[in-house]
Amino acid sequence: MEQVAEKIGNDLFKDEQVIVDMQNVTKRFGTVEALRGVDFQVRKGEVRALMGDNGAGKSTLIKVLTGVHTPTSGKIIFDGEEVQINAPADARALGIETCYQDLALIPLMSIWRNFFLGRELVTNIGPIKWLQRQEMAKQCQESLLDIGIHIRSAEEKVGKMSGGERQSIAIGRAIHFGAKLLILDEPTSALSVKETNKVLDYIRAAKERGLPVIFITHNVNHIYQVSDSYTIIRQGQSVGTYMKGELTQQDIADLITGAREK
Amino acid sequence: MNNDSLRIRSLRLFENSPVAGPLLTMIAIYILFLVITPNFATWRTLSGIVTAVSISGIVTIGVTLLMISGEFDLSLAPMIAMSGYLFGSVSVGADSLITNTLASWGLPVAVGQGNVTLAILLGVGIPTLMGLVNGLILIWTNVPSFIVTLGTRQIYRGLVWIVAGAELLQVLDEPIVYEVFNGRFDLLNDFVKTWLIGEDSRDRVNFRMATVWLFGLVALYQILLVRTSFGNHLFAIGGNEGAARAQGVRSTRARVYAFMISGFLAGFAGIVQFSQFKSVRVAEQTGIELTAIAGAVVGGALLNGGYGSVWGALVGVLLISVLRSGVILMNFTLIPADNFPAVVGVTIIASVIFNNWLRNRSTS
Amino acid sequence: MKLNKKITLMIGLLVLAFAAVACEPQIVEVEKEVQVTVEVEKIVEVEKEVEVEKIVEVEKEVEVEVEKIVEVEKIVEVAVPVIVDDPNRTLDIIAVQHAECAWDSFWCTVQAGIQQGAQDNNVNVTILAPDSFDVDKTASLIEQAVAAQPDAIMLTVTDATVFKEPIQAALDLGIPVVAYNAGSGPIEDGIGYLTYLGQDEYAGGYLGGQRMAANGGSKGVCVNHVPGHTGVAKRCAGFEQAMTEAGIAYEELAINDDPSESATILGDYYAANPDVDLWITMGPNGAVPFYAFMNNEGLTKDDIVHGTFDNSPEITANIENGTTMFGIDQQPFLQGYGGVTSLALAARYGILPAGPVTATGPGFITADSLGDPAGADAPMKIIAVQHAECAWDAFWCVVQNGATTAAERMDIDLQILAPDSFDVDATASLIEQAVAAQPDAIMLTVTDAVVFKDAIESALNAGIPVVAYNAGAGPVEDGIAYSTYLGQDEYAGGYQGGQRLAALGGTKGVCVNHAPGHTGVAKRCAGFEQAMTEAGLDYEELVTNDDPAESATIIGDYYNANPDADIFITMGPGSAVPFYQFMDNEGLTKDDIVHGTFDLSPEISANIASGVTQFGIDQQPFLQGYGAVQALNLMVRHGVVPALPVTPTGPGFVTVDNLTVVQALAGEFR
Amino acid sequence: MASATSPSNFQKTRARLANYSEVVVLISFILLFIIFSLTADNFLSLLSLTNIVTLAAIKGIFVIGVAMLMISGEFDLSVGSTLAVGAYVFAILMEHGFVLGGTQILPPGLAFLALILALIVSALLGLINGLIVVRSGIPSFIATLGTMLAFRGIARAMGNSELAKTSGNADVVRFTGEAPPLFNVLNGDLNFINDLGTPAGGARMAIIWFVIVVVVAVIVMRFTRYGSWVYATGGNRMAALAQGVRTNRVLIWNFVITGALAGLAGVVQFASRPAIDPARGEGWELIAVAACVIGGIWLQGGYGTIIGAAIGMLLLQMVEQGLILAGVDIQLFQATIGLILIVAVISNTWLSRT
Repeated sequence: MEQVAEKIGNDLFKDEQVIVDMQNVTKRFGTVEALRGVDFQVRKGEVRALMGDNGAGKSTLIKVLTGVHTPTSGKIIFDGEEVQINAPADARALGIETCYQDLALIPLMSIWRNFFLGRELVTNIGPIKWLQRQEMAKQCQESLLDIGIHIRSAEEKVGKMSGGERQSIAIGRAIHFGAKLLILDEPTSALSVKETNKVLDYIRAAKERGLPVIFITHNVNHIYQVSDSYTIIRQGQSVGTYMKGELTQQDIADLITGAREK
Repeated sequence: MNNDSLRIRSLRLFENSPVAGPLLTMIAIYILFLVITPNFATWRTLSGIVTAVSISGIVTIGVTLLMISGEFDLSLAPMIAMSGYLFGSVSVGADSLITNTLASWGLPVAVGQGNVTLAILLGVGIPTLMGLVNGLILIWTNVPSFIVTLGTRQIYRGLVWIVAGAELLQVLDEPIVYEVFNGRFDLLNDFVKTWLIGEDSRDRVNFRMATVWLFGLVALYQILLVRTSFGNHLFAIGGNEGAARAQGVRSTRARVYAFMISGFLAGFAGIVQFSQFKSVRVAEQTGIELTAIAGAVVGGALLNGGYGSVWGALVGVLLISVLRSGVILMNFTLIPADNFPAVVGVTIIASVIFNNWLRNRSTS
Repeated sequence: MKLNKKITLMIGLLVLAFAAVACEPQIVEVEKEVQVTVEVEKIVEVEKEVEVEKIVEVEKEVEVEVEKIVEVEKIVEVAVPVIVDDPNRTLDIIAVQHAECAWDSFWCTVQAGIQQGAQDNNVNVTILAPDSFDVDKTASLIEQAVAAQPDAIMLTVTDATVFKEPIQAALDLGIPVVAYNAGSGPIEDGIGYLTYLGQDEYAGGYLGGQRMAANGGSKGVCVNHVPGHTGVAKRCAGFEQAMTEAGIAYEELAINDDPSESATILGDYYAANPDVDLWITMGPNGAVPFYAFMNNEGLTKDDIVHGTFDNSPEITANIENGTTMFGIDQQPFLQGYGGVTSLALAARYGILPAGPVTATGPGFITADSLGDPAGADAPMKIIAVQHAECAWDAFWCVVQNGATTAAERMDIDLQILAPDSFDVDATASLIEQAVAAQPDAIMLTVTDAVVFKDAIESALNAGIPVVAYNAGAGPVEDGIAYSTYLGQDEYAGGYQGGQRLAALGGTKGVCVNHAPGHTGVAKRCAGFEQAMTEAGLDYEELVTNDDPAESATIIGDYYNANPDADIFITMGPGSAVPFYQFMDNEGLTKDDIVHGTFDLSPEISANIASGVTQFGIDQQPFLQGYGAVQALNLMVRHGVVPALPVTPTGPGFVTVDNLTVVQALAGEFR
Repeated sequence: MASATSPSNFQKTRARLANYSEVVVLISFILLFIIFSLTADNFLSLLSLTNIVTLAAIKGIFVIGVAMLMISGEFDLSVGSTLAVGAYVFAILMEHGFVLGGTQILPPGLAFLALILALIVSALLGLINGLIVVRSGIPSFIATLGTMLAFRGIARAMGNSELAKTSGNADVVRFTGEAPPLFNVLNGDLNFINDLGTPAGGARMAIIWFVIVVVVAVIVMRFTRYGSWVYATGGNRMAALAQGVRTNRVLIWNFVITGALAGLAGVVQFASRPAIDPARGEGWELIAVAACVIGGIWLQGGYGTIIGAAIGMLLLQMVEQGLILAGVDIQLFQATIGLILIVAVISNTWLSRT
């Protein structure tokens, strides 16, 4: 299987179709090694699932990619160029949009403020950056409508929305700002079945618009519903990357837990 | 949207504005006192209520911004004192350690020769720097701001003591700049006296310039808070810092700015205070931090951050002031003037419960 | 979230509990209304009793002085000395005395005091004395001294009639003059000099009697070997007073200057009155026959208690072996030292002695105090513990200025400790911590004797001398055996201030108190209340705090609720500053309100000048700081103890009439 | 990188030290002790050392309560006010007894009963804090900020009330009678220590009470279920709740304990300085927080020890005494404390960041 992985790694994605290529990334916290030389690539236009047990290192990997953590060693090539991502703002500047499970949105702020947070439309008057409030509310509402989300008013607080709707804002935001890569960190973990399906619809909508998605999940079913391929991480290392349908659910489960050596 | 009932629309008013609840409460209490309290329906009482909050109100603005971003500043009192000493000494060239030191550094001030511009610059500049230090320590060490500012408050107190030469400062001169910052606002006083209450009435009006500054600053910072991206970022940091950072908000920078603003406003309050009393002590305004937090909280700000408004803070301090004047004028044997803080205590708890209830109704 | 019922209930309970406690006075008041008249009478009675005891009995002499002060002020005003241009220059003082070291060892001690005072105060003193006791010659020496135009003159007034003219000549030139060792004070002498430094004879007898009566007894006898001598008569009178207070019988026994005859008289008297167990003698000439009598009768220290005035080798030996409880010392050293100091303070800072007589004795020599003093050059450290400090109250800048000036002049290491804000408990802790530093002496403000008692006693137990300044009531009233209290009689200040204000007419007097819990301030209000009550005016106490803005609002709201309040007295700059702010806020003028205040500050002085404030009650804070350091310096280095439990520094009233003298010095020395 | 797989000895030591939250305060304490011994005259005298312990002990009694509360993730800013109320109850009952409607229900001087009632009242105030925090969900910082003012009002009102009227002196209640034996038990001199040196030491019974409170608290926190519940409540309330920990009950009890200990401290103090004024204990809430934080307790809760807090309080008192003995201006004590506070927290954070 190692060979398969290498084959995929070397042949399939070694072209300009690759949006992000993380090479031999390590990350150490004090004496703990969270990542031990991970290689990870995502192709343009695909939905890639990232799987692994708790503590396997998938969150760390994503946080390295989004600039929350800086890697101890290794190389990140984004859209064909080697990049240094030292802060979330750097990731944003590159076009990497993230929606974390635990820190998604700010409940006490209105929808449009969340939607445009960090990228407000402003008029500069001297050092003061005036918000274009009406414009932002309008754009926000239109943009969400575009991927099929109806909101009553962009002035509503996010805290009033359901979990699925909140994910939709993140996805809509990514599309609106022309992101090159969208990362969803367990977007469905606390949702009802109905809500989950909605979110999966939004992911499809993103893919339809050509936006590559990295989708972290525990749920193998979801992989089969929306993703094109998946990477499995265990103990800080990549076990391998597989195309949809390449492995059985049991295989996947065994790889995740390490019950079967690769 | 247009066919929403009045009830829903008024509810939305509450949910979208932290100020609505406190404002309604304040008006209700004011009217109640108007009805039941002798001597309350006077211009003297009204102007007294407004004047009494000028200094704490200015400080509360900064505290509110900090609280919205989820932070505290317990080190404001020494900043006010520092500003008072610097402004007071330099504005009139008092024979003090400060004046002599600055003069020996070649700055344009000497004993007996005040320098108003320098005085104002120092009065707001040094506290702004102190706020900067607070912010920097906070972001470098990642220690909760409660602890950082508890520490710097002690350090700043020592600093003020040294700068003050261990003495209180008192001046007798009255340069025009004092009038500007906190003289009697006679334009308004005379207007009210002449046109609204009549010259021969026993009623008196005492609006001061500080009130003008207070309302101006409130308006300025309210606009800054809701109409600029900086304000937006403060809400985001306080509401969910991780999410804000993930969206590219430079949270550390915004927080440092918030601490600097808080320092600036404390410095401004120090100037206003000195302009009125022409004296300042090392322990000036001790405890104003908690008063300011109380004002912000009564005005609808959330202790954990992410929610609140500058208007609300103004209403919060005014609400407390209305209660004070009302309670004292009622002349209760049960609450003598020196026991008013107890009323504030109960008010804080009651209004937090009320504000929580309102907010939760509106967000769920 | 719904409002939880329990929370509602709890808040209700909280409010109720609060109300219940606070309502208590209302309920009780209503029930007591019937008895009100009786109550008031009782209170007045009790208060009178206490006051009578306090002032007339314990500090009789002080009360007398207080009454006379107004008179003295008139005289002193004429004789207000010219203040020297540069307070740091070496002053020239001439001392004229009727005797000198060369012919009496007593005078060596006086002159040692003068020399030490000169050294500690940066003063040159020239001592002039005749070859033998010669009143006329002495008067000529005074005239010559005046002609030299020194900065100040000190002299012994052996004959007021003869000396009156030469002294007056000095006063007319603006030269400050004090009398020492011999004299009766400016009032009795009829000459407007500043003060007379000598022993308070009455206090000596009284305080000696108190000490002897402390362990009980059945009868006290004053053994008088110079019947007809007025000074000695005062000693006996004081002793009698102490006996009467302790419920002990008293008798005076006259003896003569023949020791053996006197011993016999004593023996006979004792045989007739075997119940006599407390004996006081008037000096070595009474003590010598007394010891012979004891020897004759085979009496020991277990049978009788003996105390005496003055000192001699024999007396010292008997103090050491316990036969004699104490010798009362008029402290000649202090007469010389204090004379120089008073003059230096008057010439340099316009600080005037508080009373016409400044007691140098009685100083008690006991078995405990016989140890050697440290000596003039011994290094010395004093810790001062204050309840307030310069950084938050202008008044305290003056106190501290006094203390540091004295410390610098006397080469003393002075450390000042104060809490952050008025906090009795924190101050008590500071005292305890100061004791642990084991300084040579401690000076402190006794804001609450009950709270401070243990802490101060720990200092005394560790052998550290302690004096109180600014706040306190003296060792007797505070019940703590510190040496003396330097300050003003707070009750008298409030009372006299109230009288002055009430004389201007009004309806209701308000005592604005910014330091609730401060016993001294409470006394001021009590004195003011007494004056209001006597004038038939209403009275109320208004409590503010140390935040001027808030306090101004509180006063304003109070005034609005009580528009009949028209007499206000404030307790110092801490409440005067907000008070002026309040007047400014309300647009009030001196025609609307009568105002008087304690203490002085530049702002208060300005308001006295403009007529807004009737007076500032001056307790001479500089003198409190300076005097405390000086008293400790004398105790530690020279073995000289303060004479009286209360060393008055005020009250003096600064009004628009005498303001000009004071104003130039306001904020630093006044 | 080799060091990644085999951490250096330094890192190992650091990791090991991180298990002991009191290590920073202990090291600071020892260091400062040595510095003061060398620089401050009379620092090593019996009087100075007993002073430090006695003064620290009185505050230490309620610092222990605050420490337990902080470990469970909450604040109590009202301890100073609670202390004043407790002392007022005790003082009034001792001096005046209890008068209701003109009838003397309790005679003055019933010392033991007064003590019990003072403790009950202060525990009740703690209960009010606890109920407000738990039932309303208001952050304890704000809730106790409110009750701090409200309880102070109760203390003031008690001082003003007819119950406490002394001769004209507003608010202050003094005990003027003969001190009952209970006062000696509460805060009498410990002569067997004091007589060891000259000048005699200043050790008082407060030390014994402090030690008892510390020992009991340490036992509770280390060896009982309640102790682990306290840590769990502060560490992760949701998780603790999920594991069946009655977090609300833990919080309420901690508030009650803190209130009662504050009352005890007030009474102990009154026994040696028998007068109480309305400002008593103002600002002590922050001293308590500072002592706990210096002692290694996390502001967020869940981490720290009782011993750490106790050493923290001793350290604060030692610095004050030491600076006075060294002749440093007392106002700089404040600045020193601020500095120590920040440095201690940074060190604690650094240690625990493994």
